[in-house]
Amino acid sequence: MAIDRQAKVLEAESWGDYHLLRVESPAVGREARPGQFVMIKAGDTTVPLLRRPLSLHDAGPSTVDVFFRTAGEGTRILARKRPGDTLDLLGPLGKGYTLPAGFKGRNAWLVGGGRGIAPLYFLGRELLALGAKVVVLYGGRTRGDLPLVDKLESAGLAVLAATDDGSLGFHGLVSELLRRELGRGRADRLCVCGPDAMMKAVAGLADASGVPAEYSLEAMMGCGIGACWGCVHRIRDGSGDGWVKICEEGPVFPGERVVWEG
Amino acid sequence: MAIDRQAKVLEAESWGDYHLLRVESPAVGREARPGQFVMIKAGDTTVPLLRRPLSLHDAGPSTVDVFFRTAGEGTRILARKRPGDTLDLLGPLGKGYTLPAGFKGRNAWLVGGGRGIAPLYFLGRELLALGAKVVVLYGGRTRGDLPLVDKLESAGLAVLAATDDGSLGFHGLVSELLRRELGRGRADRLCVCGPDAMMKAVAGLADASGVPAEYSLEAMMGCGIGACWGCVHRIRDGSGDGWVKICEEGPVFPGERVVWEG
Amino acid sequence: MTDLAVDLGFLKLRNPVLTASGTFGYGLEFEPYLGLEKLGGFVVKGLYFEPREGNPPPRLVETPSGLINAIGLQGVGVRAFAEKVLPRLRGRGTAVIVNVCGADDDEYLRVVEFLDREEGIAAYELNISCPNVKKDGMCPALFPGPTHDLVKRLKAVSRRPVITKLSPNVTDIVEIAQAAAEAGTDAVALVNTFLAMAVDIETRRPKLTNTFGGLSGPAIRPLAVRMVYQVASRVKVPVIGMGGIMTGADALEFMVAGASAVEVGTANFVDPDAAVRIAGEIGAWCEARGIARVRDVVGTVRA
Amino acid sequence: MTDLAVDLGFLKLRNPVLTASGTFGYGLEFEPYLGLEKLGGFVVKGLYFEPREGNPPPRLVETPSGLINAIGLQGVGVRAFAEKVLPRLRGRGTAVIVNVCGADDDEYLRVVEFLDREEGIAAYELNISCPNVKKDGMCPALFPGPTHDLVKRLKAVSRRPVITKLSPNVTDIVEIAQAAAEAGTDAVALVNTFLAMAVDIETRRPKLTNTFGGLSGPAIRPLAVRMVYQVASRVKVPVIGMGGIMTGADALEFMVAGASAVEVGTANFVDPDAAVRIAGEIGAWCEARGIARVRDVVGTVRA
Ligand SMILES: Cc1cc2nc3c(=O)[nH]c(=O)nc-3n(C[C@H](O)[C@H](O)[C@H](O)COP(=O)(O)OP(=O)(O)OC[C@H]3O[C@@H](n4cnc5c(N)ncnc54)[C@H](O)[C@@H]3O)c2cc1C
Ligand SMILES: Cc1cc2nc3c(=O)[nH]c(=O)nc-3n(C[C@H](O)[C@H](O)[C@H](O)COP(=O)(O)OP(=O)(O)OC[C@H]3O[C@@H](n4cnc5c(N)ncnc54)[C@H](O)[C@@H]3O)c2cc1C
Ligand SMILES: Cc1cc2nc3c(=O)[nH]c(=O)nc-3n(C[C@H](O)[C@H](O)[C@H](O)COP(=O)(O)O)c2cc1C
Ligand SMILES: Cc1cc2nc3c(=O)[nH]c(=O)nc-3n(C[C@H](O)[C@H](O)[C@H](O)COP(=O)(O)O)c2cc1C
Ligand code: FES
Ligand code: FES
Repeated sequence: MAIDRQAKVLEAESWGDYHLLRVESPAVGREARPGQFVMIKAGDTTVPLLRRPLSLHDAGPSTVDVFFRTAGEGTRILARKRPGDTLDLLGPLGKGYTLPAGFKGRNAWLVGGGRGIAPLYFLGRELLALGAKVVVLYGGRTRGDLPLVDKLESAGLAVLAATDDGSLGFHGLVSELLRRELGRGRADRLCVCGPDAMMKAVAGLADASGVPAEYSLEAMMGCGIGACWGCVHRIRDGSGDGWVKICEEGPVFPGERVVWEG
Repeated sequence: MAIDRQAKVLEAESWGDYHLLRVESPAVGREARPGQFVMIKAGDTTVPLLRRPLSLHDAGPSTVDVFFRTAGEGTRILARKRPGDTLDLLGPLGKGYTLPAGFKGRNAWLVGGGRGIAPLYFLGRELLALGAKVVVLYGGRTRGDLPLVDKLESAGLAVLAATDDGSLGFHGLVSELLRRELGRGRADRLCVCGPDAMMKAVAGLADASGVPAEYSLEAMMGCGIGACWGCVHRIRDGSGDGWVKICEEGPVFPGERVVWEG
Repeated sequence: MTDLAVDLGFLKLRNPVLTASGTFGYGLEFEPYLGLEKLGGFVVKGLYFEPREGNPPPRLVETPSGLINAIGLQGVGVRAFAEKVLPRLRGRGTAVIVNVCGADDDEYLRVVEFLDREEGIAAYELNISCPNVKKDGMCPALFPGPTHDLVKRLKAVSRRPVITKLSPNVTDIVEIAQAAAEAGTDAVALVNTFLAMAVDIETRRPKLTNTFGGLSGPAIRPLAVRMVYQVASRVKVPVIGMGGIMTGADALEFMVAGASAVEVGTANFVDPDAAVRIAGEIGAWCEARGIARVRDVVGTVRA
Repeated sequence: MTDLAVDLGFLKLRNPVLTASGTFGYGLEFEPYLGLEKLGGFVVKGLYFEPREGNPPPRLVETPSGLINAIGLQGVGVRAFAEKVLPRLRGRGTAVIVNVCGADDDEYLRVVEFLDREEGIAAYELNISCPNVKKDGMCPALFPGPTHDLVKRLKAVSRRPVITKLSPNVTDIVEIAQAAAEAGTDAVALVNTFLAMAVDIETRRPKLTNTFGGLSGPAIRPLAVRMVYQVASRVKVPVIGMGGIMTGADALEFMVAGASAVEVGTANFVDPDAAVRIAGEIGAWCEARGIARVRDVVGTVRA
């Protein structure tokens, strides 16, 4: 865990509301694991006040990539960053997806919705390196929400796209696509990131089919380092369940530990 | 008076802490008079909250120039503006320097300290156009505070520089330079802009020598349009003296009306 | 097309957006920037009976997302207002509300009695909360008893509706609002500014000559929304909400929390046409959600 | 080299910068980012006798230059604290202050009595102001009587110095501070958070599950500085100031206004090393002005 106040922006790319930034940050990059995140300070005034959490979209020995969708002021400010600008980031934080040993030849299905694809690119490449067979189920409202299809494929990841309006790939929710695929093929593990509703639907299918799954949870985060108790989610452990800080014990949790509210 | 929310930045130049921005704004430029100012919104969050007042450094039928020194967050944000960016400005505001008819052939001495030079370039050129003989007494701590000497001269204005450390021109305060010049030559009018202490010193000399003078006053401004009563300065009028809103009746006042506090 | 009209019972407004006292001058300053008739109404600068000098500068300090002011209620007094200003405000097709001030209860009464003889005023807003006038920031609005007595006396003489404007510098805002309601106020307006201070560490002096001032702007919005919600859900008179409103969404937050109308203050300094822009944003928001009447959103928060 | 040590009478601190309760976890979370021994000290998260679940999320909302929290004082309780946490905090070369909470006066007493048997605690900070625990935000700190009684009872049993932490949600902060002083508190700390609320206009629900929360951050600094100034200039016990401190200059503003030491809260979330950075900035500022001892700036404001 490091604070890198002057990480130089190396690349900045945009597709409509979606943006990718690559920054130079050996301190963060070298320790990064898929599913972990960074806390980024947007702007240098007190508005926005708090850092913003973004998943590691990719990382190398000296670089960190983030991929995000503009939501409000913080992400708008980040979207204006250009090569040569600097970024103030803190990380890598949290615990990522488990990369089980002996996963060689097994089937890992990554399910991502919208901006939820962010951590799955990094994860997919690591799983490939472990010799896993990786399929990415990539969903969004419309084709414009799936800007990374080519990038995923050229990384050697098989992509199945789903759009609510049918403008690209399967016509319907990515969870429906998953239901269809579970009927056709075999998954040894699901790695999921996306809106709560989508993850809940996926969790239903995973439980029904008995496929082990991990979910990357979201919550409003004050600090990202376990100090504010703001980011809690209902999580089971041995003794029962309670409010657990997802920035510390998560954001990735195995399905059996997650209590889906509402 | 207009609100121009999307004034395009045409040019941006910097000399250390001093910066010049030229923006495209027919609405503001066409009505602008020397000594008037604009209120500029720096950034698009609530920090800084208020607009910042900047004098008109120059204006044309379709352009407005401002010249400023970085003081805090607002001016820092403005200093980062680049051609193609936009600026949100309100103006022209206030009453400028009087440009007396029949000033042909008379001697106008403009006295500016540091960032106080800002309005005097615009004023000097207008006075030249009226046929006046214009001398600019331009002071600062060191030569780095006098970035506009060449620009003033190439506009046909005679420049007498003064620096506290003697690194350029007269070694001493610009008010001391003025004292010397008043002994040597003849001024028909003084137009002054700078720190309070400097203006007070100049006022002393102007009164002693009986040269009519106008001063551009500064105050913390909340609105720039006479609505907040924040920008008051002690000003004389027929009935006596009181707190007058300098954004409305000023910022430029004739010496006989200004009550110098402290 | 959403109906933006709101009815305070004693006063119908074209739309829920008023401008806040002391931030909109006497209205005329804003004519180059907006049509006064497009406002729900405006509250003129606080008026004492006699003209007032106000405080020596500096009178303003900017703070994070906020503004501290210690103007000291500089103003022309009722006579000059009635002779020079009021005539120019008549027939503008918008509600003119006068913010009434007083050094003591009697001065409040004299202001109201004087203005009662004038036409072209829709209502009085009693500024019983005046954080930056007296150095210790004490005033009737801090205690239920004095609030009740002053409102009662003014209601007894006034021929016009009375809006009581509350100070947020209290332990229990509901108790004060209740006192004003029991004394017969036609509505309550909240919040006035929060007593604040800033110190210059170099000079070791307060940044305001008056030492204390009143904090306004977005910084205080979460505190103001809380108070509006508490008062609206427990006191029976209409509530006019304010405090840091910069956008239509901010205004709607106050309305959903229980405000029948809102006042826009500091935002007028940043954008002279803010109040009209905000009214437009409220309309567009309702429009997009098929809300027929803006008054239907008032107090709809489910806590 | 400026001497940064400050002496609260009952407690000597290496430098005037403490970290504020609830914003610094149990201290250990910050070890990757700063050396605890570089702090003047730190105040651990509020402790009730029993473990507490806290409120359901969302527990945080960001507002302009501010943060509203309704954590609900989730915590491990005194036993787990004494067994698992405290041993790891001993011998860190910094003052460990425990923020004591209670659902009623008796629970406060039980916490103190329990912790009195443990070593490695420098002082207790009584969190008698707890804006987001009870829905109506009511607690002893809002009234002088209950404040006086609670402090008196705790001083009677405690073997350690007691710092009383005040709520800003009151009409007259001086009156409350005075009550704590008369009851024998060794110091007062102010301010805790301001009772606040934010509403989601789309869902028509409060943004916090708890409806209300406490506002912290730079937005409240001008209100906190005002209160620290009022209390320090009128009450005889040392004042620990806080509220929106992000930089050394902010901390010095509180000290010039009368605070003998400061606590840094929300800033710890933005920069995990903020407190140490701020201590450094205070030192550099004094250094550059030839100030020999930082304690010489305390209360030097001339109003
Ligand atoms: C562990 C984690 C990883 C994330 N990874 C990504 C990612 O890779 N790509 C991406 O596009 N988004 C990601 N998000 C969501 C992202 O943090 C928010 O969209 C962002 O903080 C919004 O900030 P804003 O200022 O642009 O919008 P705001 O105006 O602040 O808020 C817009 C919306 O975003 C939510 N939000 C604001 N601040 C936070 C915060 N600190 N934590 C969580 N939600 C917040 C608000 O509740 C609101 O609903 C992640 C969130 C978490 C918790
Ligand atoms: C009529 C007028 C014309 C001006 N023209 C120029 C100019 O042409 N060039 C130039 O460099 N400066 C000019 N100034 C000063 C300029 O407005 C301030 O330097 C600027 O507002 C500082 O803002 P900031 O956010 O950078 O600094 P801040 O951090 O806000 O403050 C730094 C210093 O500037 C002062 N200041 C901040 N806001 C204002 C404000 N709204 N009005 C006045 N002072 C303020 C503060 O009191 C503080 O001392 C002018 C001021 C006035 C009143
Ligand atoms: C410069 C200034 C002057 C004010 N003068 C008055 C006044 O005369 N009477 C009054 O009742 N409120 C006055 N107020 C308070 C505002 O009317 C309003 O209650 C407060 O600013 C909160 O709203 P805002 O955050 O939108 O500004 C003043 C506020 C400011 C900033
Ligand atoms: C997330 C959070 C949790 C807090 N928990 C406590 C607490 O347990 N006990 C307490 O006395 N104050 C608590 N506070 C208040 C802070 O200690 C501090 O008084 C307040 O935040 C003002 O300081 P700041 O603006 O620097 O944050 C908490 C504040 C925050 C933001
Ligand atoms: S974000 Fe602060 S504890 Fe998780
Ligand atoms: S700046 Fe507001 S009245 Fe002059």
